[in-house]
Amino acid sequence: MATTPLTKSKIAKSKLLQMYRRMALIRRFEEESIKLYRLDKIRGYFHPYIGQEAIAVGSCGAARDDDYIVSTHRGHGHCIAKGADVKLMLAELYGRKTGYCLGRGGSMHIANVAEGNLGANGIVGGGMSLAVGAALGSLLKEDGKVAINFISDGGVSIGIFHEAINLAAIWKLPVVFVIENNFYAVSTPISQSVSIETLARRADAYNIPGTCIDGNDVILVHEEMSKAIDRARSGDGPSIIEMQTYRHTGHHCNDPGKYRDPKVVEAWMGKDPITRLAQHLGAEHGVAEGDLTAIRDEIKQEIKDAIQFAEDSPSPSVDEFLAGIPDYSFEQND
Amino acid sequence: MATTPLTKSKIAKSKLLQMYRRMALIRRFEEESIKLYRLDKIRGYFHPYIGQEAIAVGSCGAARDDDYIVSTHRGHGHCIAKGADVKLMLAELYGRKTGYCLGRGGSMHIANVAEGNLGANGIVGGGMSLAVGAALGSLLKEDGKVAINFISDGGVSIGIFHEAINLAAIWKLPVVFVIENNFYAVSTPISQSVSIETLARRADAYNIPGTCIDGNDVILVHEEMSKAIDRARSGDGPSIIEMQTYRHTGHHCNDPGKYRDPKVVEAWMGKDPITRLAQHLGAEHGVAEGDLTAIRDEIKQEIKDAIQFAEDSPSPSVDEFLAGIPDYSFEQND
Amino acid sequence: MTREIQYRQALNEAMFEEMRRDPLVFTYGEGIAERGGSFRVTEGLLDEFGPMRVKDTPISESIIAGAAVGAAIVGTRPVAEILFVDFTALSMDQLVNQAAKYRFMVGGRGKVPMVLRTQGGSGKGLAAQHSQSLEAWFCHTPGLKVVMPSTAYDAKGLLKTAIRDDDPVIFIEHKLLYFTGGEVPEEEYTVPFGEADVKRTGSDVTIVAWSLMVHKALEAAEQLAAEGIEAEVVDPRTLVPLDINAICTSVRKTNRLVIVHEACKRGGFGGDIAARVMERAFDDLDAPIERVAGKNTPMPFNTELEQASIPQVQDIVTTCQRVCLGAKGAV
Amino acid sequence: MTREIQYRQALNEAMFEEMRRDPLVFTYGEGIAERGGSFRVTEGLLDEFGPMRVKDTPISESIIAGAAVGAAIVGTRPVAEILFVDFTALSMDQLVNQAAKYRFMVGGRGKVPMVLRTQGGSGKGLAAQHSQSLEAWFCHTPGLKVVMPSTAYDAKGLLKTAIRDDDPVIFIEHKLLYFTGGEVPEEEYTVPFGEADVKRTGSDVTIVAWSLMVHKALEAAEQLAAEGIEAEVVDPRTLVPLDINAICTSVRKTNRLVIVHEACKRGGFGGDIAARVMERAFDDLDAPIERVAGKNTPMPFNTELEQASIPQVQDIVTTCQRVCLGAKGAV
Ligand SMILES: Cc1ncc(C[n+]2csc(CCOP(=O)(O)OP(=O)(O)O)c2C)c(N)n1
Ligand SMILES: Cc1ncc(C[n+]2csc(CCOP(=O)(O)OP(=O)(O)O)c2C)c(N)n1
Ligand SMILES: [Mg+2]
Ligand SMILES: [Mg+2]
Repeated sequence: MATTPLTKSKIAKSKLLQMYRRMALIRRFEEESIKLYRLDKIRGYFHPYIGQEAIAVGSCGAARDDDYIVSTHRGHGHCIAKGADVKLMLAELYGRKTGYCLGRGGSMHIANVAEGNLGANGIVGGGMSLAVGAALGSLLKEDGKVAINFISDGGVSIGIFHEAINLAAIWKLPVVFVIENNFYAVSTPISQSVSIETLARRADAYNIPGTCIDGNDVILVHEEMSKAIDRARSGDGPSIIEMQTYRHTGHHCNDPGKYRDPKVVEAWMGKDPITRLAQHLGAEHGVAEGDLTAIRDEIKQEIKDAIQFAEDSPSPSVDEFLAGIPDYSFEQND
Repeated sequence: MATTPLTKSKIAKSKLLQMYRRMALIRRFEEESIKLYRLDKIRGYFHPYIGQEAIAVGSCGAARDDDYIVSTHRGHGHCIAKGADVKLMLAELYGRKTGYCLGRGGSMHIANVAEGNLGANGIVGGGMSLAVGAALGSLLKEDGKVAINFISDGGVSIGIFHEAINLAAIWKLPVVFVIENNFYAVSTPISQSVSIETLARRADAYNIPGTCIDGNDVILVHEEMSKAIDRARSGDGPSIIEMQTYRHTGHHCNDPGKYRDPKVVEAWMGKDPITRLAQHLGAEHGVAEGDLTAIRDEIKQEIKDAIQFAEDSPSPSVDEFLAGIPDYSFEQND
Repeated sequence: MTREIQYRQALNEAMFEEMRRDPLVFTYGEGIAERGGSFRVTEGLLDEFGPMRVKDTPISESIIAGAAVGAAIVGTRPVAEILFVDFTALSMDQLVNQAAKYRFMVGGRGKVPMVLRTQGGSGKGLAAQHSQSLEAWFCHTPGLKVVMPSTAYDAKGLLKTAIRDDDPVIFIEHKLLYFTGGEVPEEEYTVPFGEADVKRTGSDVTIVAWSLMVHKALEAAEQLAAEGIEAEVVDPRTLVPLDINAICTSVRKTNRLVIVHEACKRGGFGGDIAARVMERAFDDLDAPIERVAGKNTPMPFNTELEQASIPQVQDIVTTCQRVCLGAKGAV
Repeated sequence: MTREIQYRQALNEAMFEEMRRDPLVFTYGEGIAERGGSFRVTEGLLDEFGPMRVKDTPISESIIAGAAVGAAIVGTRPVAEILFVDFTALSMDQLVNQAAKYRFMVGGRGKVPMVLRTQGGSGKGLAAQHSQSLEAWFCHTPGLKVVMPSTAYDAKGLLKTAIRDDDPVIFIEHKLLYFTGGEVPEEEYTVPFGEADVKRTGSDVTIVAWSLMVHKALEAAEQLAAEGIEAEVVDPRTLVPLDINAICTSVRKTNRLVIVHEACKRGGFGGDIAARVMERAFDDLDAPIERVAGKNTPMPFNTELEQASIPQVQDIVTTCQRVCLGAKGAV
């Protein structure tokens, strides 16, 4: 089936291939992890990123490696896009000691602080302060870093959205707000939660740029983000970019997502961001299907290794945890 | 000194005179109460409404008597405009048992629930939920009431502003948001707190009407409010009306307000809403200065009586208060 | 006539009955209408009562709590839902500075008959931001009533009472209880506030526990009984108002008290109960009151760590043994 | 060398010294820059450190607290101000779900060296929304440290420690203390967390009190001394971490404990301290531990009612008398 072609661009083929790799890695990671969830290897809430890969990858691809990102409850994609090691991610989802958060965070708190992913967040909108604060810190340190703040469409109605963007706007903080509009907050369509046509219009209230783009076009995402990141870095303040997309799955692993019209779901499946990039690579850069298959095979192995790593990893020690509580509560536990 | 004339309108002379009376009553109430504050008869925070009278009076004048209003920390004006008895108000400011809140609320919580003033609020923006909730309740009860929500310019940056207006917009609640823009939040100019030219632009984020008007023109206030209230009552949802004004005093009785440019203050004094209405009544309706003096004399007496009432009123009984605590804490106080 | 239904069904019945009884009762929250709620408590309400009385909201926890205050003041009876008690952190101004204080601040001339339904507790691997037990915040806020039912029977009867109450009620369910069953009468009934329920009688030690912990306490009591220690399990059901008399009556009989709560120990409501009992029944105590409570840590994701963070049956057993031994035996 | 300065000046000195010492320390809040803060704690900072490090904010209590979390994670040391502790109700999600849990949730791989300065307490006729004492909420939140200085000396030394600490610190000043004087060294010093200060020694009863209540306890102690009761006044200074050992040491000497706090009694932190002391020193107690605390009511506006709502010197005196009598005398 032919899909809408991607934006033409000057992005180098090697970069596109790298982005393809990351997107495919996310996809595979999620698909395999969902299987593991069904096998009870992974527990808790698990919100798959399948279908939204272009946003994380296009955005992180446009940023510097030392820029910050702040993620949402649907955070695996952002984590991988920012360069995380899937081994340490999967170990975290397993709750193992070797995971990014020592098994204490799990899916909803997956983070890779050392490499600039300040973390997922279980509170919708809760991470906006982290992004705005990180941008403020960068301004003070004059280290030229930008913070990319991934927000979900459900997040545009929460109070901190307003306070965070207003502060970023008046202080011209180096932050870019990416609204991933997948049209649903669990079962509630976004049209029931806002009275505007595009979420980007929220930007008008702060007199900052607000654009709405096809979030399944990784090249367009990359280009728009490059502009917004440049703008932020050069001191002109924040922007909002709404990126329209769709989740292929239910809200989380236990949600069949029946509230969505199957026809609409199908139509969006036809706009799959990975398929579109693959077609673009073929059509515009002469990449052979075999090359992509090779990449995907590599990825398969990578995920396989990651599963093995998670399986082989030890659980955190309960005794060590209990002994360590004073580190967090600052006194004997009584 | 000639001031900007008021909007011409078909509002009856009797109505205008009634509004004049209410505005002058607020003015006198505040002036005399400030003196009492200086004499330590009144304590706590006291935020005078002097200079902003047209907003409260024009707005309440456009509403039905059984509509609701929700006020701010600067709430005396709204309370009087909504028809409160200044005796019971002053008794409250004195902390007396006869006050509107039995001496428990004071200036920051002055309310007249029975007549539709759901109360002042010590939390900036804190009352927005009350207004939105009251409007929701009215819709459910189908009683046709509208809620007028007075908000201060400092309040436009707080999270609940966003959540409250968004909810009102999507549910088309019968509420009108009146932003009294007096350009300062204590010493902080509004230009440092927002990145937009007029606060009414916040309305764009919710796709509701947002207008910015001269808040010292009581006729204009009345007319714009009439339209917005009609709209709300007929089921078309909320509006935002920014009304620009100025406080003649400091932020509260202990604030000299030195942070404002004396020239600007003086210019605003020249736009005093009461003087302008007086001139309008003379020029357009042939009201003699003597008639207005007679009104003001009446008011003087009314306030004098109110002071006497407050002075003569008993303090609440400590024993009764303590005995009553179970009413609020639902069990013995231990 | 009783039959066994689930806790979530009991709550659902309470909603149906109260909404039928009083047209001013209405409900809203995230995903409660179309979807019937994350734990299926509001299932079917939209169909019967329609979209004016059963509403889905945006993700806006401040106005969800706050709009209930306004709607209550003007005479309706909102039942607002906050998905996780953890998210009430976003509603605190509205609950504490508005709802709890309104009636007082206006001199009693306005009342706030609202219910905030929410759920708390750990046990599903939901980690630090979805596993808290925060009742102590609300108990420390004069003007709020705090309800934490442990059984289907209590859940139904207390929710009905909450809806009819003229003050704001924080109604905290437990995520692990929704699908547990219990005997519930066919006939209409309510459970009054401030009346503890002795879930098990015993003579050797009093265990005060609420919400999920009641069940752990009962399990512990069975184990203790096997070794000759008879524990009395008192479930206060409402923490505000608290039936301190019932607790003291039990303590005067057993002379020993163990308080069990899932919330972290430091600053938990157990300290308040312990202090109150001491003030009233110091001379009746044969051993120090002990608290078995959550550890002072954010909740970890890993299952074993999660288990280690909250009271387990064995912890209750051991503590009761120690308390009884200390009194009967040495030193 | 010491000299007498005001509590607010002591805090101001701490800010100057720490901002000079470390260029990554910065501060912001409502009206703190141009105006120097409602209680003049931040006066002069803008002039010396400029608008990048001393900033006025809009009225946005969530992001005021929350931006500090982000800025702290990336290595700066924000000191954010919330004007009244009552308004932290608007910041709770950021303080509890983000600041307190961050280091834990990311497995220790990110730290949050932020300070939230705020002030609480009653006594100025500011009524229900501007007079609360809410430390119990924060004490019940693992991951936060809670500091409540009672003197200029402690205020300065503790604020410096707070700024250097790598975890989030809730620093609660008292609105009636700002203009009280106290001896403060000219030389640099810090006051460690978790170390109580015995503000008065005595042998008959221990009074644990913090913030403004320390001064009321000291006054009560003078009155009690006149009738032969020597009270020891222990000021924990930091509630988390709490120097429970110092408290127990004192109780082992006096065998009686009275806890005084301004926060309302129900669910106040006094209950927790009482329970902990009982767990550790039950056999040392000659009388039940008593709590003298705020009434379980929103704060009224009227002066006499306001006074009646919080502990007064006479209440402390009477309670200490009763506690001492109970032990020495009858029953
Ligand atoms: C403040 C808050 N409210 C509610 C929730 C529960 N919740 C988790 S995800 C979700 C829906 C989110 O939808 P959206 O923001 O559009 O993100 P998406 O899941 O579509 O990525 C909700 C309501 C939460 N985590 N945080
Ligand atoms: C949530 C909250 N933050 C801070 C304050 C302290 N405060 C009281 S009035 C005020 C300034 C308000 O300015 P504005 O909103 O413009 O109202 P105005 O005083 O000009 O009427 C502030 C910061 C408060 N009462 N509530
Ligand atoms: Mg969504
Ligand atoms: Mg203003």
